[in-house]
Amino acid sequence: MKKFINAVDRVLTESLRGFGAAHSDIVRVQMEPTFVARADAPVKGKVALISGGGSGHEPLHAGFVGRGMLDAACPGQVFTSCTPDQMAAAAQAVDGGAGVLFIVKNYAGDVMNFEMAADMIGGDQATVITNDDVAVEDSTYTTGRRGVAGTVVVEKMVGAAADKGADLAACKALGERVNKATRSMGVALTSCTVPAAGRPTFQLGEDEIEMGVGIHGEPGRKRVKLESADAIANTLMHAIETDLKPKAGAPALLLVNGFGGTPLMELYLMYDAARRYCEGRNIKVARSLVGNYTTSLEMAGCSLTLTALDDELTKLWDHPVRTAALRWGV
Amino acid sequence: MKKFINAVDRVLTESLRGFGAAHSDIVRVQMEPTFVARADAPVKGKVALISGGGSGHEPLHAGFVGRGMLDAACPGQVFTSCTPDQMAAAAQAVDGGAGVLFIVKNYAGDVMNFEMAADMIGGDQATVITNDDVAVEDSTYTTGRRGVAGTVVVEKMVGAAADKGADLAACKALGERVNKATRSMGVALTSCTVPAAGRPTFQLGEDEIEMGVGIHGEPGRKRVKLESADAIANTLMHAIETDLKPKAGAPALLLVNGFGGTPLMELYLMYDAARRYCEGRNIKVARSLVGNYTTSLEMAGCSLTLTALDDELTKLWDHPVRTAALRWGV
Amino acid sequence: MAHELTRRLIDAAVTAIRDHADELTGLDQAIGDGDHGINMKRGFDAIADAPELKTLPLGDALQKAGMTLVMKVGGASGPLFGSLLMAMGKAVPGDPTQGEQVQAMLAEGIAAVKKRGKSDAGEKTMLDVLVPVGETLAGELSRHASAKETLAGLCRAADAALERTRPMKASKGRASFLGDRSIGHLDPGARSSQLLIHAVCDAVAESLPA
Amino acid sequence: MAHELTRRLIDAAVTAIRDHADELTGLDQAIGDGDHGINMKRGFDAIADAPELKTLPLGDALQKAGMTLVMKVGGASGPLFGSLLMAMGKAVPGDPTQGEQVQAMLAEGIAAVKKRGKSDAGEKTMLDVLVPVGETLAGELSRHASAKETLAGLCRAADAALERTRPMKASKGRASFLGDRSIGHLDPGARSSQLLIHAVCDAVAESLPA
Ligand SMILES: Nc1ncnc2c1ncn2[C@@H]1O[C@H](COP(=O)(O)OP(=O)(O)O)[C@@H](O)[C@H]1O
Ligand SMILES: Nc1ncnc2c1ncn2[C@@H]1O[C@H](COP(=O)(O)OP(=O)(O)O)[C@@H](O)[C@H]1O
Ligand SMILES: [Mg+2]
Ligand SMILES: [Mg+2]
Ligand SMILES: [Mg+2]
Ligand SMILES: [Mg+2]
Repeated sequence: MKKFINAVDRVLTESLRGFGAAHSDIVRVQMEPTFVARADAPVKGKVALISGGGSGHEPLHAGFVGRGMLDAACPGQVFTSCTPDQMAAAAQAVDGGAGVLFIVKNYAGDVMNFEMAADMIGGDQATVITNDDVAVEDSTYTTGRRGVAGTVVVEKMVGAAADKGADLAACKALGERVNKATRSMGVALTSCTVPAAGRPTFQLGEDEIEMGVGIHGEPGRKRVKLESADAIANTLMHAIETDLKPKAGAPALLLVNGFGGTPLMELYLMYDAARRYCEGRNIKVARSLVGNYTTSLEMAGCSLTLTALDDELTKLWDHPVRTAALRWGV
Repeated sequence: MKKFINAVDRVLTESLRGFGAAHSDIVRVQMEPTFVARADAPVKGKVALISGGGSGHEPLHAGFVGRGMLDAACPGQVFTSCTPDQMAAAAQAVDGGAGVLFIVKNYAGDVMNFEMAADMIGGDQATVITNDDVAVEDSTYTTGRRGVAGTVVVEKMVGAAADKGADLAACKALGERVNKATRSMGVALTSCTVPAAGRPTFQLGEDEIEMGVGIHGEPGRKRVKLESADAIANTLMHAIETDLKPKAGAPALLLVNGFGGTPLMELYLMYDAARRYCEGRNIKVARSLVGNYTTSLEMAGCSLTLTALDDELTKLWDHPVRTAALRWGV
Repeated sequence: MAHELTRRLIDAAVTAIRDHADELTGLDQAIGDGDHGINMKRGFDAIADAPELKTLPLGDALQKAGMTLVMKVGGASGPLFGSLLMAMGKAVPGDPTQGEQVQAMLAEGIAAVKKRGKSDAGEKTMLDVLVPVGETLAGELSRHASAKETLAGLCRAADAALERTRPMKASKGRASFLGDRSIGHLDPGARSSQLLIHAVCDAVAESLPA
Repeated sequence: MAHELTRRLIDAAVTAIRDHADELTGLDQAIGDGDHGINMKRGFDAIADAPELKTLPLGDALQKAGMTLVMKVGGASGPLFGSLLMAMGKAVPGDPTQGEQVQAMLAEGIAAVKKRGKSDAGEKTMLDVLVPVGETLAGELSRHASAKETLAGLCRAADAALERTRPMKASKGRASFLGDRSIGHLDPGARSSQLLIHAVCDAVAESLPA
């Protein structure tokens, strides 16, 4: 394992300390219990948005703390959801009197820890669970679908609504609506290595890719031979489209999310491929985002996300945002 | 080689087409001769800034085209400087009547091609050559130092000056001043693979790193055993400091630049290490930038850059910028 | 004043997890996200780092240990093993001395895991070890087996139950995302449960009058 | 109307570069950025794709081929090989028929490379093949060697000169960043120059009266 680290058990704290120092105009980093909050929190009268989960997905979530998005993020250990005390402490720090909305990716661990936090906190609070990954079959008898890069879209749009003064119930309803309008699927070209594990999470042959991979290097739908970018984009987009069933000609947001180890050059090439797919299927790409937003450490690969837009969602997407990783309009 | 590509000879055009579509609010992409220009170019009465060079360093340079930075970027083939016809066409497209400033990284190929372009163009034009890489010994008898991530700082500050109305001579003088105030050095943990070559540019053992690597995977000062993040940061910062000789207590900009394959988590950890070095040496980190800005495809590793600031440079750094990859204040 | 049984049990559990952390992570790499051993070790290291636990009656120690896991582990295993221990501790305010007390404790613990995990036996999780072990304990008690026999029976039950997770298809936890590809691998949480059962049984066996 | 010599020379040069592109890239991976073969191939592919070149007198064809390299190659080799061919073409308006004309062409080409590259022989570049080959040509002409002998001499000179780049330390181009670590490797541009010399000499030899 070759990484920039001093000691595996200090990776998270040192990295967060660096993050806090580099973005002291936007965030404050609190340790033990650990969370990242808006520098100007609590914002009086605004619904406070809190997300969290395992680390290793940077910039998710700490990179999305700031005006127009999250009020706090709780980083757990690498690929391990945060603990209830972190969430409770964050909630206390950023609650501006209008209640707290937790945005949680659908993993057994994340959900359970947020539930325990909710039990501890009391007060006005609600939860939105994201589950946009179409690689996994949905069923009420299982854990259901994973929450992946679509979570960024939920955080952005609900963040905008909260910034504009929506109340807790409206924020929760909007979060669920955006989540329902959003589907993703990913593919890995290489594995990633959890620092404390010291060896790659999985092994792929020189000509193999993992179709439908999760954001922790979890195996996906199937392992297949490497194909052309167009063929890969078509597979992902087809799965997304089949599930989302967007209205013909309706506008959509297309997000090409890098997993960390894939160069921007290839991400834009995948965007080009996905966009051509959309054009062929009468899906109008009205908004776009290309880059590393929900990563899996240094994994090579990417996910595609499509959100069906309407006027309200488009305006929320365009609303000013000022965070470490996403910034426009301010 | 596992990459998202359709055909090696279409990587560049497909990627650029994607880039142009994803950022159509900011840029226009022109093909054959290929360049990326501000969507609102030419800006009348403003000095036009043009940079360019080999591709594979994204977001450099196309990601820095937009208000407050570049007017145009000329992407060459991967790791191969662009050709004079591209530069000439770009100059013609973005010249707003106040002259054209070329910002060129110091490589034999880049310099020669820009010289040929200058011969072709005529008119008001000047060139700034960046050479911030302290890994390479400087000498008038050699090609001299390479231009690396410090180029971003030059483009940002000169872009701000041009945006504020500085004339061609002032922009050139400023560019040279910023370049002189800027030093960088990098380290690679893995190699990168040029798509058309199909195999890694170099090989590193499981416990080896390349100290002083260039941004094309060129070998650097020496190959050493993997060390702790602190030890690596100290080596890089020491070389930079020794060369730059910043005034005690004076403010500086600290840029931690990822080469493409290193997770953000590790980049912030390196930032933390570099910052602690600065604190120990009485260098005041007044501005910071952490992320992938001058990459080498999927190479794992990073470079550190220090720019000695004064009030003028700090203001230019803070000046609004709106490009695909760097955005604040607008 | 150190509580001898508490101390023995904590030491045995901590040692079992530390010694097998790498293996647990390996199992989780196959059908999860490769952190189970790291998670459990972080939690049990924190327990080891709290010497005051060893001075408490078992019930209180279990509650505190469970809370420590909840606060230090995160992931799925933090709330689940944490709930298990907290519920067991709550069920026995002092020190359990009778088999029936232990059985009641375990039943409460298992119920808490099911509730927290919205899961049950048969879903390829830690419950697939805990539930059969609980049933075995009930069986041994009802046939009035000796303490020694009972402990041996629990270990055998845990071993067999662990092995039975291999052919299962996961329907809860991270492995469920794999669908059929979860088949053919041991469940990491089942393995850590089996390790803990062994550790506990061995520690209790050692404290039995010879 | 195809110019026979032009056609032969273009075909030979294109084939030489295409056949060795991978090797040239490999040499550039060792002390550069691993694109020299890709660059040269892109340039000579573009020359091959311009059939009108083959219909021109050699001087005009060289000028246009040089301009094609400048516009298609980029990097260091684009301007350098481009300048070489453009200057050679300019030096001979029609078709060279005499050794002295060829020598003058080559001298102009080399001068253009030196000027464009701000470099000279001894810096571990293409000039370390071109300059000795130019000197050998002068020598063969002054001792009135036969055309066949001269061509063979040029090839031997190119081979020896290429080999001499191995122990050199680079002071120009990308390899100069390596300092002492550039020692022990052939220079990629020297190798492509030597390949082109061979290709040209072979093509001319074939066109000689038997
Ligand atoms: N809903 C659940 N009910 C019971 N046990 C579960 C559940 N979800 C996960 N587990 C157990 O947790 C184990 C994984 O723990 P761990 O790897 O530490 O957490 P995570 O899955 O969050 O990375 C699984 O092997 C399984 O035994
Ligand atoms: N200043 C120079 N003068 C002469 N030849 C040079 C000079 N710089 C580079 N070269 C030649 O160019 C070759 C490298 O070409 P290439 O790899 O295509 O370009 P780049 O170095 O820009 O990637 C070197 O091997 C060397 O022979
Ligand atoms: Mg986990
Ligand atoms: Mg090159
Ligand atoms: Mg796990
Ligand atoms: Mg090269």
